[in-house]
Amino acid sequence: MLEELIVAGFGGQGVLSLGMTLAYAGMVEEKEISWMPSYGPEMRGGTANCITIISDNKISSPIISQFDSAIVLNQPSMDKFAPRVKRGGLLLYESANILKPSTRTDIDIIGIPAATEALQMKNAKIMNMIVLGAYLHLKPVVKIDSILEALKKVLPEKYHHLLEINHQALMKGSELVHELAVF
Amino acid sequence: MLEELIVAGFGGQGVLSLGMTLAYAGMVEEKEISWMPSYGPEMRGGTANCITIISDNKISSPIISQFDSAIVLNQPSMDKFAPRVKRGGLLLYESANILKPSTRTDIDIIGIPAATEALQMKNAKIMNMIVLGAYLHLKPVVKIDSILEALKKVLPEKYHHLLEINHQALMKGSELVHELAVF
Amino acid sequence: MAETKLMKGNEAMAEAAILAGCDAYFGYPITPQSEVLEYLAREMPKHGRVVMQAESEVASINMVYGAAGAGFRAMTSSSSPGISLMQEGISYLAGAELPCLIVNVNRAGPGLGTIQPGQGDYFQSTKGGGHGDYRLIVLAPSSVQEMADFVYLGFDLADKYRNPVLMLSDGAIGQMMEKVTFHPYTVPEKNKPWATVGKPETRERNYITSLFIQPERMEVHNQKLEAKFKQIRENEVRFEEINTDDAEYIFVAYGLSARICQKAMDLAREKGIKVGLFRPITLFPYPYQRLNELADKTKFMLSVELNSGQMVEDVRLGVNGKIPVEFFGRLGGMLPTPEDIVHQLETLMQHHGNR
Amino acid sequence: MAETKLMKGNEAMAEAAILAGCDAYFGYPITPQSEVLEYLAREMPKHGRVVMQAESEVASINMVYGAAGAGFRAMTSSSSPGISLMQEGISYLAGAELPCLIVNVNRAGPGLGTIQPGQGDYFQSTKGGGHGDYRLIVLAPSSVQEMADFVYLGFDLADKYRNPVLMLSDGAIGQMMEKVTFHPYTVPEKNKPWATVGKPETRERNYITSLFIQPERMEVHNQKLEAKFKQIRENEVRFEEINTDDAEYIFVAYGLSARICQKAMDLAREKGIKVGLFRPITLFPYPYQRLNELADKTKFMLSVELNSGQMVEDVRLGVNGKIPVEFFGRLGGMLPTPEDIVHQLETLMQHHGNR
Amino acid sequence: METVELTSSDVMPAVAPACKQEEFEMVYHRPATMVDVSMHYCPGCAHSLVHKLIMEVVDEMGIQDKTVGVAPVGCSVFAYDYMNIDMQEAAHGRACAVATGIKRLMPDKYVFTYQGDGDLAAIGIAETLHAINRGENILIVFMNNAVYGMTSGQMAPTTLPGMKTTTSPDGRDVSFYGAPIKVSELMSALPGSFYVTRQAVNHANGVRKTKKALENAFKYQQLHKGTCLVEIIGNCPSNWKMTPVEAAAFVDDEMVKTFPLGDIKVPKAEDLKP
Amino acid sequence: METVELTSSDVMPAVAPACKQEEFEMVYHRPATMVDVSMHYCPGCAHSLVHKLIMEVVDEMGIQDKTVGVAPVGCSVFAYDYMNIDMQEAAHGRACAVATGIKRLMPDKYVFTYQGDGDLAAIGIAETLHAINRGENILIVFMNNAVYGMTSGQMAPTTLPGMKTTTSPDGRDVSFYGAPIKVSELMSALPGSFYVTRQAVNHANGVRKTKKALENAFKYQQLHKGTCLVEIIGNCPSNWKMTPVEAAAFVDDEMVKTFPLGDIKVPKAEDLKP
Amino acid sequence: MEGQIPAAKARKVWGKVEIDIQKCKGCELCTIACKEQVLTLSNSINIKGYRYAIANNDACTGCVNCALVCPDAVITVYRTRPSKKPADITPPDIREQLLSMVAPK
Amino acid sequence: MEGQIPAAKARKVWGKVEIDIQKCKGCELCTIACKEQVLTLSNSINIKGYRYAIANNDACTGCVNCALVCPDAVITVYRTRPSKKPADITPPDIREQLLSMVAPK
Ligand SMILES: Cc1ncc(C[n+]2csc(CCOP(=O)(O)OP(=O)(O)O)c2C)c(N)n1
Ligand SMILES: Cc1ncc(C[n+]2csc(CCOP(=O)(O)OP(=O)(O)O)c2C)c(N)n1
Ligand code: SF4
Ligand code: SF4
Ligand code: SF4
Ligand code: SF4
Ligand code: SF4
Ligand code: SF4
Ligand SMILES: [Mg+2]
Ligand SMILES: [Mg+2]
Repeated sequence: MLEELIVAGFGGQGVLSLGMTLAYAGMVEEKEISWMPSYGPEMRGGTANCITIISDNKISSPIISQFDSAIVLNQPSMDKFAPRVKRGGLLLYESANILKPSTRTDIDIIGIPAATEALQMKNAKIMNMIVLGAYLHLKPVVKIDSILEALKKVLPEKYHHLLEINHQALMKGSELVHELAVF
Repeated sequence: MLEELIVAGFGGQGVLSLGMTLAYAGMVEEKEISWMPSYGPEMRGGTANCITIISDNKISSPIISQFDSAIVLNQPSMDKFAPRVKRGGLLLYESANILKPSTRTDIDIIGIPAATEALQMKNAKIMNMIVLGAYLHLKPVVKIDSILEALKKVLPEKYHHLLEINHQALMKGSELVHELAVF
Repeated sequence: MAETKLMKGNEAMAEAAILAGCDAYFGYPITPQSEVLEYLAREMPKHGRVVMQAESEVASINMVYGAAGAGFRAMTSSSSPGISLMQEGISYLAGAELPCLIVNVNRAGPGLGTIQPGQGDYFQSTKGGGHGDYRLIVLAPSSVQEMADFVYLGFDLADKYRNPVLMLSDGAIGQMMEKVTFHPYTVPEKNKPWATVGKPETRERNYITSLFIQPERMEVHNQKLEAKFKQIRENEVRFEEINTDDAEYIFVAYGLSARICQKAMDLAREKGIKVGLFRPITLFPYPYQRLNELADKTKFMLSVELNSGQMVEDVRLGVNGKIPVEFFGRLGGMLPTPEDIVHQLETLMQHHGNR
Repeated sequence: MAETKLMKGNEAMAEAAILAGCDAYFGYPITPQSEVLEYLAREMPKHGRVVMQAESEVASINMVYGAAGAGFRAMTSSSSPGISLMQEGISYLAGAELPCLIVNVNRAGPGLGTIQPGQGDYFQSTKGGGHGDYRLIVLAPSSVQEMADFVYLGFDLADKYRNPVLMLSDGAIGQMMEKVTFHPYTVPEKNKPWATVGKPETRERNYITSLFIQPERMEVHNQKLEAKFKQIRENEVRFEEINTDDAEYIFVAYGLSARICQKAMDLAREKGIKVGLFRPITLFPYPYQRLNELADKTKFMLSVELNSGQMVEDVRLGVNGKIPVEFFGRLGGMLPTPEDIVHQLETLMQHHGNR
Repeated sequence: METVELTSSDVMPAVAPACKQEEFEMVYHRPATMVDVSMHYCPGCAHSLVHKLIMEVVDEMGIQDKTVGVAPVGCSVFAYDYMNIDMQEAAHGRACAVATGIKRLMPDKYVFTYQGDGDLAAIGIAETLHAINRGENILIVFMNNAVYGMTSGQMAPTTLPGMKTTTSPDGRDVSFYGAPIKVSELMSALPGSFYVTRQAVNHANGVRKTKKALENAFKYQQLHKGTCLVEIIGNCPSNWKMTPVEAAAFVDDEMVKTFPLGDIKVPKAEDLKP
Repeated sequence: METVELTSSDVMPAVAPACKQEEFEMVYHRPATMVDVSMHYCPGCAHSLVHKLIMEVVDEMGIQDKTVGVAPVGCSVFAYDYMNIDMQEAAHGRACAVATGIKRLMPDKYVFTYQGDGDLAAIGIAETLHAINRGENILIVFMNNAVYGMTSGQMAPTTLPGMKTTTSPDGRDVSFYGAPIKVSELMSALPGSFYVTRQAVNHANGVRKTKKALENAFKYQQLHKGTCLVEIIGNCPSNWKMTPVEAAAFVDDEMVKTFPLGDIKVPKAEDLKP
Repeated sequence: MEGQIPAAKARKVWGKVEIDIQKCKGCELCTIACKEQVLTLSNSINIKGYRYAIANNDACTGCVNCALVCPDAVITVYRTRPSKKPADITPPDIREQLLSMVAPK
Repeated sequence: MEGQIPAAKARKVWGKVEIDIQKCKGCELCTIACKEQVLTLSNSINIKGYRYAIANNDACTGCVNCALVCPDAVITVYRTRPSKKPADITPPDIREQLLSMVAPK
């Protein structure tokens, strides 16, 4: 198994932590992983992204330009990364923030209203977890349980009460795509 | 003609200007010249020296380790440079400052009491010119007139009254070796 | 067994510094390595170690000098412009034979440039960016694991040879997260009789200096240094080879570009091209000898760098005219894709025909 | 006709700066080149030019940056440790494409070292002591005359390519007196439309920068620089050859060591040894091509340097394995005698047999 | 949350339906010497504001063609993207040396540096102090936000005692790092300084005063009598981890305790004669 | 002029023919921690004198084994050849950073830097100012001779107005180079400084006071309360182009006008409690 | 005030502001600078993802405080003589947005 | 005073100085520091080429001023009780040198 994923959006949308959570979960499952953020505060106000690679084998380059999957959370990221999804790959996007999705037909393009759902769950911050849930439904590269275990490890004790809402968010994401019944 | 000369002594003895005056005179005579001082204030209180090369042809290395002639004005310089005079070369020294001249027999070793003479001329500073006079008597690589012309060029106008005593000093040096009747 | 963690390269390096018994870290913020200072600012005090944000890189490197001269394991890290500012200090450290670890998380220059990863500081690192004859031992990690491992190695080599060690990383290796295992390491006993810790009656005074005003003494000192560098050249060459056994072509690359080349190699091999990867781990001492041997059974080598062609000179010096040595690079923080590299390889294969 | 004077190399350089229309000199004292600042402190004000003792070499180079960025001919000079301190600034100047003249009167290092002449800064000068991909045009004078001549040349090349020029001299060339003639030179009209002198309505604003935060733009900038360096490599190679026509052996040496080699050559020729002297005048661009040609009719080359073997790498890169390239050097401010060099040559002749 | 799609020229109009545009007089507009692009600064960042003020002064004095600015390394590293004047980008901390190089060669131009607290007071304190001691006829605009903005919130020489930053996670420990440096007070002791003042821009009135200070400082350059240092208490909402509004309050509540506002050194009447 | 030949152990004896040596009590002798070699300094140079004073204090306090000195680049670059203690040679201007590195790792050692005015106040002002601002528990011995001695007499930041040097051939022009920097006054404004004093060594009494100041400064290190800065007005007969005796007079007549002697900042009684 | 947008009061000088909303970053510094509470943030976001300032120009006095403190220089201020000032110059859609905030449905 | 070296006066403490003449650099700082005019420079030079300090210990009070100001730390000072102090402790050759200076032949 080798999954090369890019996650991209505005700085505040939890882009980096989405990728990182996935990476941690990969580690829980003893897979090889690499997580490479775009970095630099000079980018402030701009977009942020991270490349997450999960593999059964040693990972060579942590930086790649073609992706198996892309998760994009704003329009500039859609415009930038949609063309870089490999033929047959997956392009998952947040539909409240992106009005013009890619028109490619050789990849799977799926939009979910994660932001709207998050607002309804009264926690805008968990938008990224809803998206992650959706992604994992479509590409089960790690188990949801591994995500939860990863979160438990990563979050300091005092934030463990947030595990539950994160769990709900993941499930919500899963549901959303399930409803879309793409697969 | 190629004359490779080292002049060495204490910092205050006019070592550098002796060599430099000679170099200027060489220039007056349109010879090729190079003048290379030991440098660096870190040497303060120590010895100073300069290599002066006068030649009819272009000069290759300005730094050499064997000399046609050496003029040494203190004991440490005698000890350091006497061994570096080429066989058959000249070693001229100031005898009031150097009590232990070299014992080499394959070179000409000549001591003159220039310091004492300078005191008698009531100008300790012209010691170096006495030595230069002596040197030029022994090795007439440039004419005394050229030295005087050089001094005229180099000394600022307001010091031109010193030309006379310098002239006297040069002549005195010449006399001193003449009296020694080595040649 | 040592625990495996998911960490950024910069943080792994910082954690390793603690485990390696680094007594003191002095640094100044600069992207893409500010995490090191930040991590250590949190963690070092817990271990009773010294961590200090200096007023500049010039101050940092001179604080390292002071601490190293007093016999402590000291380090600093920075990125390209900051490392340039340290050049005088580095030359002093080398001249005074002080062991220490300096990390350059290379970004792309010249000047202010960009904060994206680069390898434009290869020459500066390996040939001496500072004045005079000296060499740094230069280690080039290409993974988060090596970011950690080379801290131990770096301190050990520094102490062994009384010489500064430079770890030449880059923005990507510093910023990326990978799994890292901190292997057990025993901090060696302090044994630096030359250190300036206050002169007891029982020994002569110690002094740390790079000043030898008399050229005769300076030359003796230089020769002593050269003898040391010779020893280092003989004993400390490190490199990694992948698929060089049957290789007709060899990628030569270090650090991040070696990672990309590895992928390129995989792609090329899928196409049936017999290409191998030679990854120098020590950039000084450079594995000239091994490259020279490999040249005997290789058609050409391709040096892949994130600069305008620096290490390629060393590859050529190693190969010494036996086979062509080609160069492929991207600049300014841009990275070649594995596909680009394969394409370049194929073009060159065409060009060099069936040599 | 221009007057011939007897001058120190440092002073000849300073005088030439005035004649070359140098608008501003910023410097900080350091042996063996403090005469430059001292000379100019006396003379520049008479010509209405700016001369200023800065608080440090870091300040000097950045003052040069400011003045050069405003379109003026600006220069600084220093010696080894001071030049190390300028490395960040130099990288910025190169990155921002600012023309200026920097003079290094090389002393022997590393560290504080000694004030005696050396060539240990060859790598720093030619491969880039600062960070990132840039090159300085490097001129190596070997006489007082060239100390003067290369100031004009340096400013002209700097302006032509919008690139800093480094003159790499040494303590001996700087301190020695020789005859020097100041050839007539017409200061070119100021024509620097990119200079920051205040934006009139008639043009877009100018800004001087080396910052290109987006790697895409940075790479374009880097490529622009590389294209320039390529042009320089093609057009500006300078060297001197003496007796290479019939030479079986060639000394390769620059600056002071070339002078000593010349004497050695004379001595060896007296003994009937057919040896020639190849003196690179531009150290960047380096005369690789010519060395490669010469290698075809030479048995071996001997690179003679006042360091532990730096330029020899460039000689090897030029020769590319065709013939052996040997090295002979003295360190720490010590100089080889012509006799030493001849002796070394003879030993190597023995060793390489009748190849 | 609703998403709107807008083109970049969109303006929230102020047009009154029953009143013609012409009948309104424009009383405030962005200065013409500002480049009309969106700045990269975080929301509420004082850098952008001070850029605007400098450009207002340049506009009003009509000296665009005589002004050369020196940008620092810091969040304001791109200042030249926003100010429509000739500018140079200096290495981190070296703006005053660069400005010296410019001004000494063009004594009649208006030269200013724009520097953050890390830039000016940490790595660049030597160049700053010496330029001021020499009395370089330049204006130093000193943006003090008590933190390294650009590199994401490390401690600066001006970080307040106890203030948390990424490199002082438990708050600045004065016994370890010393007290914040009061740059303006320190520099005003140098005879080369001519006019030294500290202002803040967190309220409209402060903005007015700051602009006046900048205007004074620009004008004083004509006198060739020394260095003007205008310290401006800025902010860094992102790294202070506050909203811009909270940050404005923090300036009032905390920053001014360590860095009291007001003139520190003002020219005497006779100093103002050319 | 008569030339004598002497061996290096020769001493001008003070033995009284009619009085046995033992009956005399030795009341002054070179400190034991001074290396018994001839120093490279010019005749009358104050550097040698101050080396001696530091060693006297180290001797008397019995702290040779707890003292680490940092030598500068300047005429006193070889200080470690003369002081029989552990020492480090710092790069030009960086002594305070080096000392910080030493002291932070060995807080209980006595650490001092020894720096000239070019070293401390020109190239090294940043490291000096920041070390003092942090209140590093070190002693800075600041040898102010108003000139760059080692490099042969260039202008220093402390060169007096109008004073001729090789780089100010017409005398220091204050309108061009600014006024001499009063380092001690400036640094005493930093809260990190604990004890700041300026002394001179051109007379026996000044020597006594200077030694006392050095002694205080060494002792204060035990308190861990900040930096001690002892500025000493030295001399440079060679580059002042004076005899040592004339130089001593120049200190009285000229130097002290710009650099008045005396304590600038002294600890209060309560500060002296550990 | 609840449930109502501040209405135009009688005064000597009337003002209005124009906001370059694409460059607004929603920092709210103008909203606190305005003593007349003319300004508030939109519910919508602009292309950069920020909520932006919107104005109830009815209450604007043209004092320019908001423009002075606006870091991004996106506010332009106009003034007119009172006789010329209509009772309400706020466009209907903005008015609606404003109302929706003070009195959410 | 001319033509005479200061003679020993009666006082409570007598001193004498010992000078390491090879390290003396003839700076004369001791000579001006000594109020008793004990010290002066030799006519001879030492191995470094400097005239060196010589003492007429008859007049020395052992005040140590000379030693304090001696940059090169070449002066050692001794004291004794007056009863122990002989009339003249200056060695004859030095005395001769000193005399030759104050009253040259
Ligand atoms: C030599 C060097 N060191 C470090 C950096 C990294 N750096 C960039 S800006 C900065 C500090 C910025 O802080 P400040 O000057 O206060 O400006 P602010 O961003 O707060 O406005 C640093 C350390 C650099 N670019 N160059
Ligand atoms: C980086 C660097 N720049 C310059 C020098 C040359 N240099 C040596 S000492 C010195 C100044 C000495 O003056 P000061 O510190 O006042 O000491 P002094 O000799 O007067 O005691 C200088 C400029 C150097 N060694 N290193
Ligand atoms: S990081 Fe701070 S200083 Fe930088 S732009 Fe953001 S708010 Fe302004
Ligand atoms: S040059 Fe000056 S400071 Fe240096 S040793 Fe001589 S007198 Fe002392
Ligand atoms: S101009 Fe004054 S009243 Fe009008 S919106 Fe701005 S701050 Fe409010
Ligand atoms: S102050 Fe300016 S940027 Fe901030 S919310 Fe108001 S209009 Fe928008
Ligand atoms: S001890 Fe006093 S009296 Fe004796 S020689 Fe010295 S200064 Fe003169
Ligand atoms: S003070 Fe010392 S060095 Fe100077 S003359 Fe007297 S004894 Fe000699
Ligand atoms: Mg800041
Ligand atoms: Mg000095």
